[in-house]
Amino acid sequence: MAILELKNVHTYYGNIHALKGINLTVEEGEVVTLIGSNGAGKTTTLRTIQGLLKPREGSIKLNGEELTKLPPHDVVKRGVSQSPEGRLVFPRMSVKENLEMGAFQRNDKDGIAADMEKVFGLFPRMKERINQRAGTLSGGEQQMLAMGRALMAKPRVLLLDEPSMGLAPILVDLIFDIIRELHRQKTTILLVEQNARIALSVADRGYVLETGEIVLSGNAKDLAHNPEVEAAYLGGKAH
Amino acid sequence: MKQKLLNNTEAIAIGFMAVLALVTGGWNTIVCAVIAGLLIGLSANQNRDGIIRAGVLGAIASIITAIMGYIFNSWVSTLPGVDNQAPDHLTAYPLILAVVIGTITSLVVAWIHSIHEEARRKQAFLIFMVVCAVIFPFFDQCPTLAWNGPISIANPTVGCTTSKALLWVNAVIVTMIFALQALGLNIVAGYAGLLDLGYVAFFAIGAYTMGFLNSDHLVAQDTFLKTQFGFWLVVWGSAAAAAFFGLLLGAPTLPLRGDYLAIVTLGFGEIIPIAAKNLAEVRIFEPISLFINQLFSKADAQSLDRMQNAEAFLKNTLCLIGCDPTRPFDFTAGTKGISPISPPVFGNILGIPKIYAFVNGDYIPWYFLALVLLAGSAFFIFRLRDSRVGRAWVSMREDELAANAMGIDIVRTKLLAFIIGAMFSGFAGAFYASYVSFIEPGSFAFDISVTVLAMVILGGTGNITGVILGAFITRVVDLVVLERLKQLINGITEKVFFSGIDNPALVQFVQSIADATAYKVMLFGLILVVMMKVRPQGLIPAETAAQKRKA
Amino acid sequence: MAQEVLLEAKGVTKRFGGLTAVNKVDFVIYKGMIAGLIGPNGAGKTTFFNNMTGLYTPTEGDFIFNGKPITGLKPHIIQDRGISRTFQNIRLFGQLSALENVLVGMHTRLNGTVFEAFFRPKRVIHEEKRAREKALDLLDFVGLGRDSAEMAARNLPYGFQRRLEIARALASDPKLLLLDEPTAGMNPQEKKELTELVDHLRKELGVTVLLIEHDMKVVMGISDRVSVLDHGEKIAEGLPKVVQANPKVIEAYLGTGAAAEGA
Amino acid sequence: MERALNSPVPLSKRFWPVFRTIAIVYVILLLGQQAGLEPGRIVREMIDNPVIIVQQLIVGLANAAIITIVALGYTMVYGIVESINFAHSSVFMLTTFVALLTMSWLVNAETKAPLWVAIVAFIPAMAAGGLINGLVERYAYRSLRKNAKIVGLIAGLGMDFVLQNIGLQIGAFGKLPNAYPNVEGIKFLKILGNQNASPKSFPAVNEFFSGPGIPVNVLEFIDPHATLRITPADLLVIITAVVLVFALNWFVKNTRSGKAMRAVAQNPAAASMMGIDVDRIINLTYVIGGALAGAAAVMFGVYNGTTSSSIGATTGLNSFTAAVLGGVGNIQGAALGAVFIGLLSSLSDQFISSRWTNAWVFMTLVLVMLIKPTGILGTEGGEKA
Repeated sequence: MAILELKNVHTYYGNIHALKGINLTVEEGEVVTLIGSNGAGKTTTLRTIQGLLKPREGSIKLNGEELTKLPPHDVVKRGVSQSPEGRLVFPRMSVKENLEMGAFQRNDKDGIAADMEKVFGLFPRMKERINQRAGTLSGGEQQMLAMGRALMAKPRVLLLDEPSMGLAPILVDLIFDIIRELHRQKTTILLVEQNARIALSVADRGYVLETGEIVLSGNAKDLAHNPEVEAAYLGGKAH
Repeated sequence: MKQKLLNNTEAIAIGFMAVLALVTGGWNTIVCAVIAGLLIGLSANQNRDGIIRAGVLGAIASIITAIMGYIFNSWVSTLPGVDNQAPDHLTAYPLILAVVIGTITSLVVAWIHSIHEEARRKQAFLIFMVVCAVIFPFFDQCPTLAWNGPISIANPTVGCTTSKALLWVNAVIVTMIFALQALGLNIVAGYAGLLDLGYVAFFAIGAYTMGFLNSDHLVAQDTFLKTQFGFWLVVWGSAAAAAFFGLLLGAPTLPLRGDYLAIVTLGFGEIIPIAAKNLAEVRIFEPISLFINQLFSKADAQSLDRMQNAEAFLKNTLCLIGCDPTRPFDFTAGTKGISPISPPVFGNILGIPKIYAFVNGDYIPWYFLALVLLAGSAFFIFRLRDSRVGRAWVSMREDELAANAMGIDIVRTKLLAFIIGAMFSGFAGAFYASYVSFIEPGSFAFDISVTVLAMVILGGTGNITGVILGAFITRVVDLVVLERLKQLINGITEKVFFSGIDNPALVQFVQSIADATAYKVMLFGLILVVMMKVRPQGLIPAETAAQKRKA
Repeated sequence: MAQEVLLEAKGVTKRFGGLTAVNKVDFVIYKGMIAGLIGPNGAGKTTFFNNMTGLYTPTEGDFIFNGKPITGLKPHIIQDRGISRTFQNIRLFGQLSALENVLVGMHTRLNGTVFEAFFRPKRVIHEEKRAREKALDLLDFVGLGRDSAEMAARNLPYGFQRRLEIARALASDPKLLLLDEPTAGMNPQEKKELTELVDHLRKELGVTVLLIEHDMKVVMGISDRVSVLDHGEKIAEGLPKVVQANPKVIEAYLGTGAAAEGA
Repeated sequence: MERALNSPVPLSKRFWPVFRTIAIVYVILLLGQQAGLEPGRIVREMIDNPVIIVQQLIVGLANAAIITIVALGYTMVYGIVESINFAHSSVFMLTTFVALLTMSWLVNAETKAPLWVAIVAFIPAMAAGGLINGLVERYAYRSLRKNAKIVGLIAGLGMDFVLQNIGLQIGAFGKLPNAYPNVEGIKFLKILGNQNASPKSFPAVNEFFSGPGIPVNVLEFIDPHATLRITPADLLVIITAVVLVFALNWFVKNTRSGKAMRAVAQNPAAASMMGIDVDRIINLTYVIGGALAGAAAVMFGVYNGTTSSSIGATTGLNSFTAAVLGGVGNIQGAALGAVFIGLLSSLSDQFISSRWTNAWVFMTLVLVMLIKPTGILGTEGGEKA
């Protein structure tokens, strides 16, 4: 059974129909990517899963449990956490405090400490800057912090929103190496990216989103060679 | 389609007006019936059946109102402490008239409402309103006070100058003054979206300008201006003074964020009464020479009273105001206030003989003057809203950044709104000062700012009709309903519950807890909160007005 | 196409704290062209726009419009000089009618003062009348139709709101029209229609257009020249076809990881 | 800088700001005389009475202590929702009545009270403040947070008036004991007095634990002929303020809820993604702000001896000015601003003109907003990174 399942999800911003019936599934231990150009509805999908936006129709299930009606903090408690678009770290809190905030819904002190060590293992640079204010970190470091912070919730599904945005290529490679490492550790990830090639290179499966609808889906390797994906981005041929 | 027995507006109209008739009674029953008829007419369907139905409903509402009026006459007015307004409290005239006039009103309004062509409908409605406004004071006042027999009109002016606490005309005049202020605040808060919490300051400035220049206060001062300037001249001066202070306060603070502006204006509103209190003894010297003088030449004379040294000061410093050491200049007369302030006079200037002078207490001329002022202002503001300037204001409220990008100079446009808003408040203040003939710092407390804000918000921010309606509702509740409720509750408790109890302290306690007028501030506060939660756009929102207006 | 320069950006740089959002961008727009500015999310396109229209002041560099520097001027003055814009996330005046929105756009081209608003002299009546007619024409032009003129802007459908924003920006007869992602959130059919509208603008009104777009399909069809921003820097410029084939551009859009695991 | 060379600023433009500043200062001096701003006299009086300056500094610090605690309520709420809680000053006013009732109930003598009574009074006053502010947030503000800011401001203003009216009517309960001789036992009802709006007296705190009272002037322990006066009330107020500022600072820095508050203040969306219940944290902030107002109410009562339904406005304006002066959202800033305002008020009362003190505070507010709207310790755009 899929750990995360979206069925016919419709979300609106005011009168704008942003998601027009999204269906997708994420299996345990899988990395699934959601790609598409700007404004296609990728971030909206993640915000809807997290409970920040309420879908008007459809259902979102985590391990069979309905998430649709839950407020965001309960969704986090059930095991969905995210590294948001634009990082959104707490600029005037230290790295350590940021990580602690990620574990806000947990009460197991030992578990938290162990997980923090684990995060430091993944991002040694975070350990070096443990007492530095997050606002003074570089873009790449903030991205690492945002991911580490999301991992601190010990999520059953990790949502990553545009981890490559605004980063130099070398940092993008670094971040995606870490995603591969997480994949090896059997972390379930739903990855939203506009950088399609690199996203498909780490993912097991992928969905292509266009104006609020899923237009293509399938094995990541197949999608990577699908000319339609390229067309969706570069306008090679008219739709 | 099944029609509901009553729609919401109708139910509210009948219910509210019935209660109002019950607590005010007498000739007020007619006013209640007319308002009920008006609302019923407005909510009727726009066809023949609608008119008939409105007529029937109007008749029913009027009869209910009349019954309530009868209950008032026969029972409420006999309660101890209730203001027995009508000497003829048991006569049937007002009640019969209420039924007839209320029914006619609902029929006429429903008919006007059913006119299809919009321009003509508006015209007809305007005419109807003008007729009502013109008839109203005669109807309300003379019969109420001079009812000495079946034909009171035969002697119409007798008793018209009698002052009674609950006169509708007085209430309506005060309402119009507040409506004028509310219209001004509507420009600032409704159009331009600037939350001004010290709006009373400009009202006070206008009033004090009038008090200063149009009373014996100035004559008594040590200046060469030994004259009263007259209402018609000073009213412009008041507006100009208020506008000037608007500029003075607005220029530095308008670039601030909205909530900071709210605090600054709030502070300004608090300062003005303090200034009014303390500007009774003004003495100003040129500061730099004064400083040098004080610091060096008087070091030895520190034990001496400053007054004794005044002459010495004058030798070395340049005196600007209040030079006579025994008579400092008096701007505001401090806490004792300025009185009497002269009413408007026609003629008596430039050799023209005095044609007519207003008399305080003779309400009808004041009523029409206020009506003209209010109507003129509403007309002016309506045109303003519909112009380039008005559009700039509203666009700024809707999206400041986009408005800026569309070529609107934000600071200038805000300042303009602030100044014009202040100007209207100044006008209102000038009229108020002349009308009540007495001003003191206590009349310009913070709660006036909030009352006016409540009017704007209740009626509908950004909508002229709505704002005037809001002003009427809040003031009628304040001046008529609460006052009546207090009397009523006291009367009932005294008659029904306390008649056998000999415990004056308990009666006093219950009376001060149940004193409806003491909850005025809470009522306005609740209006603000509830409106924000339930209907932030007000009773008549601006949008429907924008949609109704045709190019 | 070698004609008069309308706008020139010289080494424009904008830094926010440590972050360089726009880095030494040089840019030229000639009269009468449709210039496209593209780039992935967060590349600094909108920041560049905001610098040009006075919402931000560039940290370094200058904008020269019509031969005069406009760097650091207030937005309303820049609009008055002839640069008008739309916004990425529609910023209409929701409570005003569509017609009034366009009239606000005309603000700098009208002269009515407070006193004239009251007394309404003939001149102002004429001015208003002409302005209203022109506004209605503009609404027609962008395809809104006269029926929607009296509707409150926020009650218009999404596509109409986009069009209304363009009409509002056109109201001041700008020499240069900046469109910030005019097709965002539209379906392919709507996108196609809007693209046609932009083409019309140039042909019928002779406006120079600078178009920010994310969607390459839209830009490629109508632009005379396309510039590509990535990480705040201009990485490519030229004819659409050429730019489209530029490996740097493909990399910016599709990503770098392609080589690593693609095979 | 290059631009300055390219297009030289005309000479008149360069001198305009200087000229404007001189003109403003001159006008302030000119008009300020009427409000007591006579530099020569002030300097002379200060030179003549150095002891009074020190005495006024002590008074100023005690005032600053009260202002600080009220200002904290403004500044914390502002920090988290970026909106002024207009009802705060009225919450403070209402809690002064709670403090008054508690203290009067605990002591038999209506005129004097030992110190522990004042300390005990903190508990109900703070609880009441927290409760009222929490309820106001929950039922008046919460659903409006998504609307335009002005909507929340107006609702706050409305709540302020509702609470003020309640404060005004509280006085009426003083009439109840007269009505029923058998409620005579409930002494504190009498304390409320007979007239709704008149000031109500607090018992004077002048002894420790009902034992032998310490002298009204603490300094007399050291020097029996001391000319300066420091009263136990001064000490209590200042010490309480210092303790509360440090306690709050610790709370915000180190506790789970405190950190959540900071997180919400810095980025509510991200905080919500971290599993923080943003609504609950905002409510908590209001509750703490209200509790602080309650603490300030006890301090105010002990220090000033009376309260009435009208004290909210002045204290509110002073405190808000202090919060803005220090930089809204900043705990230390609020304290710093309060010290400035407190000293300004007490020195103005003594040397400028007590009738115009409020006007001078207001002038300060306007000047601060003109010169540095972000306040002394505030940072530009620091709220959202």
